[in-house]
Amino acid sequence: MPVRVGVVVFPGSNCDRDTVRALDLVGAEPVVLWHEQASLDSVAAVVLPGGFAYGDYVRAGVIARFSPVMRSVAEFAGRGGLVLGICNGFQVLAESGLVPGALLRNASLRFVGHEVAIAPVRSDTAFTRGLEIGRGLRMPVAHGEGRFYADAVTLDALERDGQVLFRYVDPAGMPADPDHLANPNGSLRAIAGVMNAAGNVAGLMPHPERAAEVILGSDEGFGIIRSLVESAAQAVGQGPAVIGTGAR
Amino acid sequence: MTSFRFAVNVTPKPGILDPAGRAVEGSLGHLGIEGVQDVRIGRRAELTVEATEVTVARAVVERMASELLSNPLIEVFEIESIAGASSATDSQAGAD
Amino acid sequence: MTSFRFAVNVTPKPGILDPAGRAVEGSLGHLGIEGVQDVRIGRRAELTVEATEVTVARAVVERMASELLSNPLIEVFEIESIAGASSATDSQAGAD
Amino acid sequence: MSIIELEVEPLHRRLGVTDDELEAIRARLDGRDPNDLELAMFSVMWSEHCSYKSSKPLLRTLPIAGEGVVAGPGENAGVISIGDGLAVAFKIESHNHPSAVEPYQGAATGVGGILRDIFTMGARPIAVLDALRFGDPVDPRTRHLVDGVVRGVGGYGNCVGVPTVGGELVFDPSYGGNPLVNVMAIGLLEERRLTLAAAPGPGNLVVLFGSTTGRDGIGGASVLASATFSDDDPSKRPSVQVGDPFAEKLLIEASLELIDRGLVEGLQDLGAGGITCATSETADRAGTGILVDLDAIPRREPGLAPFEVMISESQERMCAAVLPENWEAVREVCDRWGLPVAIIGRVTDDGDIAIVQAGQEIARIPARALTSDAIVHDRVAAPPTHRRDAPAPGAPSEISDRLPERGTDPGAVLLALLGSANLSSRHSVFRQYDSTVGANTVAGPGRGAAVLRVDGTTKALVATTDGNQSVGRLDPWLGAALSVAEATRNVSITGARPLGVTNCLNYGDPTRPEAFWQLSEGVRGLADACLALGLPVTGGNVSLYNESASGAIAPTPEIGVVGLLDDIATLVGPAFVMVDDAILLIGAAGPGLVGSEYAGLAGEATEDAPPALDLAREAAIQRFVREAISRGLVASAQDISGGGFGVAIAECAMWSGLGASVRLAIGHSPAVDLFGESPSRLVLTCRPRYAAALELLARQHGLPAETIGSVGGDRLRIELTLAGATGAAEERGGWVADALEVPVRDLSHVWEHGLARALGWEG
Ligand SMILES: Nc1ncnc2c1ncn2[C@@H]1O[C@H](COP(=O)(O)OP(=O)(O)O)[C@@H](O)[C@H]1O
Ligand SMILES: [Mg+2]
Repeated sequence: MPVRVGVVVFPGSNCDRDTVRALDLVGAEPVVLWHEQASLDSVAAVVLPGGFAYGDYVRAGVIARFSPVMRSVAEFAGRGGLVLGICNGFQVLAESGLVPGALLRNASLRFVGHEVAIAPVRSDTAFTRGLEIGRGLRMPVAHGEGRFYADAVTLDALERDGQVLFRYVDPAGMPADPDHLANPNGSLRAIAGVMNAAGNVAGLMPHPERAAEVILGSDEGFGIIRSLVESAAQAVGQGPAVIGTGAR
Repeated sequence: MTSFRFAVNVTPKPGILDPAGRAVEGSLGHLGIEGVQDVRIGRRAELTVEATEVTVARAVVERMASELLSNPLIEVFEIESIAGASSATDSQAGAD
Repeated sequence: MTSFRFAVNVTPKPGILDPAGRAVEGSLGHLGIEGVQDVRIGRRAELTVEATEVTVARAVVERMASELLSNPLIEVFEIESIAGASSATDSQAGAD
Repeated sequence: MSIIELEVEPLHRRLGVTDDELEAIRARLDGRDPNDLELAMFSVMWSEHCSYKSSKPLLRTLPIAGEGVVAGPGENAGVISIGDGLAVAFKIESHNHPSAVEPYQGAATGVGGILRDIFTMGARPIAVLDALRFGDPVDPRTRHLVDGVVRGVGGYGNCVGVPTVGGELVFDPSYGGNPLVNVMAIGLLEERRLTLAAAPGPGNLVVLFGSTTGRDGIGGASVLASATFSDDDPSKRPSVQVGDPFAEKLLIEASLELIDRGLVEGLQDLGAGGITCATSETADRAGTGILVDLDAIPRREPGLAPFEVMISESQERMCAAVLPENWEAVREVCDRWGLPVAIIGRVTDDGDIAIVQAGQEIARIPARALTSDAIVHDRVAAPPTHRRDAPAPGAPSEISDRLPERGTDPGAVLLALLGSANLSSRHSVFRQYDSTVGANTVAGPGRGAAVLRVDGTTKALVATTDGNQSVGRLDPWLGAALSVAEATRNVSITGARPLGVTNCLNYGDPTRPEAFWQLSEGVRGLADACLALGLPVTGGNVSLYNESASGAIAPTPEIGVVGLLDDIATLVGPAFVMVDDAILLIGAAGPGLVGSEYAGLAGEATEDAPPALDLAREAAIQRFVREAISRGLVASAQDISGGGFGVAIAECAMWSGLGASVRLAIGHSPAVDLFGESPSRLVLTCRPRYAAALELLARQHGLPAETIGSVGGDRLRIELTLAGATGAAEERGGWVADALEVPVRDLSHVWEHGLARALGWEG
């Protein structure tokens, strides 16, 4: 039986259908979760997809944070449930305090929509299992507020505790400085994705679900979706053991 | 009930890079303006609260400001009482 | 020269659709907040102007507000004098 | 009391209604005078924008029949069947004047408006293309407009989650005071969900949902679209329409759900003319009337006058005809999506739009008087006294080489062209757009036509927009026909079969005989080209009065084409594919440099003419390339257009990172053969063993074809030979010797930075 993975739909979500499709490709059973519902319909993992929830008015992700479904997602995460936020979903998680840091307006003050490369920092998390550390994965970014920010003390702690999941890398494979083109939004320490201390909630700005098929220009995002689904299956006893979860 | 109108001013925390402020500073040359510094760009929300008294109303604004209108990691806010909410609607209050 | 600090509050013109304000109002139910109306979301800029006197400084802010910080077709602005620009820098002024 | 207080001019004139038109209005009201509200309604509906009063007779001459056409002109968007029970809806529309006033909101609401035309038909929008034209990129005013328009297109499209996959950005001095913002949208629908904009069934409810009604764009339809836009008359500026893409996203989902569940009998978006337009058009199409209860219309602010409510252009609203028993379900859907909804009237059988306020009837107009029976003007057309016609096909020419190409390094010319404002990469613009949301984008902006897979099938849709103002200003027939040729060619070179044409006719003041002549010639060119290529025109839009203090724009018919590729596995792109592949040139360069980017750089010879277009050859070359691709012979296919052969092959090289070495036979002059923009030519590559077969196939289609070199190395090398040159060409001597040789890296460098430099976005 395929593992059930929830995809939350807020008013203004616009990558929900793409995410459902990518989960389908990986062999999961996508379950659409409406923002007004409090029940998570016994899914094994939750994805908060990209888009402009509530128009992203005021600050990206902030209004969505108060919807009934997010209360349940926070509880689910508190019990160790797997949650992945992509783009706007990452912004919602950060605004909710479920992952560390904040996503500020892009340094260029412009929306960025193009392909980037992100490299996994670890290969032993629920979201990056089986990926090659440091190897750039090509996928699109599409956002106006994606500059990862945390104060220096927090950044040091995130790095030390292994909570940095992905970094933007330049063509040579090196983490891209905030003012380098390969860092699309000016993120500090080239951070493209982070997770919480427990290792079960993660967010990233680029769109792996749009890079899951060769015909779309890249299938290098597939592994991230697959990792989530495998970890979810393992969590509900339907799959192989997770190599390791949680922070170091 | 009385109507109170407030403004919430949200500005980037000191020390946080403010590219919008920098962009404004950068464009002053084109306008031929000199002597302007430390430009910070933030948000302003104006809203009306119906409440029995001003302290109750202000508490509501306080909550909105801290939970919705600003992000404490990156922003600070201050609340202003402003004119405009043609104060009391007492006659209607009586009808409640 | 003296430093003067100002704030420019930019808000949507009355009658102009304010989608952000509407979205905030629409979300208050989820926050359990009642009695809040007429939310308007705008921008706030804070800046320091070096000038010989306050009227000169204000004229500069006036220009920035109308030409750079607001769009007269859809927004209105108001200028406030605010504290913060640790007032006079007279000793430096003497050095000029 | 008058709506607008009488000053010197009588009210009707102030609303843009002429004395003759007022007479015509009286005739449609059985001789009585319209009251002020009725007059305001007529003024918006009889504007150029809503009534097409100057262009209607011309538009009737366009070919509209075609294979698979399910809905054509007259509906909100054209719809063509693509098999598997699916159909594609597409349309292009302008938002020129609003964008000139407020570039961000003008462009944003332009995107919103054309998207509504698509989902009104029951189609889910899957792509946007933005065709933009501005004045001199160095002018600060242009830079302000470009920045605002680009942010506006992105701000709206990105938020609603429809990818912006293509478009155009062209600079030409004629747009200095009047930019063009044309937006095309494409949607996909199950054919059985096709929904028409009609209000059938007397007794049905008329339901308005979406945003509330405010004062936005009051007078927009009448004042903005039908009076010459003038910079220095702020009193004529209507209040700006502000877009809310978040509301639009909800509107899309709610509308599609209503259609999917069969809850609406007809659906119409609200655009220009607001409620007046939506009610009168839907009633007229169904042969019914509508009784509007003014008090039931949800408002954003108090104090709106009846005329303001009736003609407001508040965005993100839809109007539906609903069976009474479906009302509760309709309301539930709108509530769930957080959209205000109200019953604002009823369908009647008297054929009138009647408006009731507080129980009193305050207006009554036959619906058809506002729409299908609106006034039509016979405008006068007169060609200008000075014209430059294209030479007849095959006519001898010794005029097009009097340009300063002699002694000039052709590589330097190529680099200048590649770095120019019009030919350099547009990535600094389209990187501000989300081009991949929806996960269907196979080829996004930047390299020829956009390609979108049709999920769940093996098919793909291919789309592009094209316009040609620089030839159009000299010969408006040719400008239009060339635009159709180029747009369809761009689709055909992917292997896809063009399905149909949508168009936006951007012209000047039709009461000026020369402008009206340009419009009539443009429509004639459009019709001739579509007939020759066997394509239907499925819809479009007309934007007139594109004039400013600095003059009229060059006539600009903007052409949008959608094509269908049956098997996406056969898709061919423009970039070189493999080292050692053979490079073929199909077609032959014709004389004439006027209107080319090269001439823009080098200066135009006064006696030169634009290049000729042979529509039969154009049709043949497109048939040929589609056949060659379907036979699997072609590795890459690129068409020759802006910047000529040199720019075309440079793009093949830059986009692949592979060099090439070719020998180009000079038939006319180096400038014409290298940089001339005569149409109906292609650069193809194929595996070497297929080259002979490709040449043969081309000849069978009556096309010149020659293998000119091969792919490889890291430089682009073009040797110019005299083969085929006439004695006259030899006489001019001296210019044949220099080969063009530039590292591909250098080509890419200037190409990538050109636009950002031209706009001052980059030092
Ligand atoms: N240049 C044109 N070519 C073909 N059809 C056109 C053209 N201009 C307008 N039309 C058609 O006339 C009808 C009315 O256009 P318009 O008022 O712009 O529609 P809407 O209000 O739905 O945007 C549409 O069906 C449109 O396709
Ligand atoms: Mg329409």
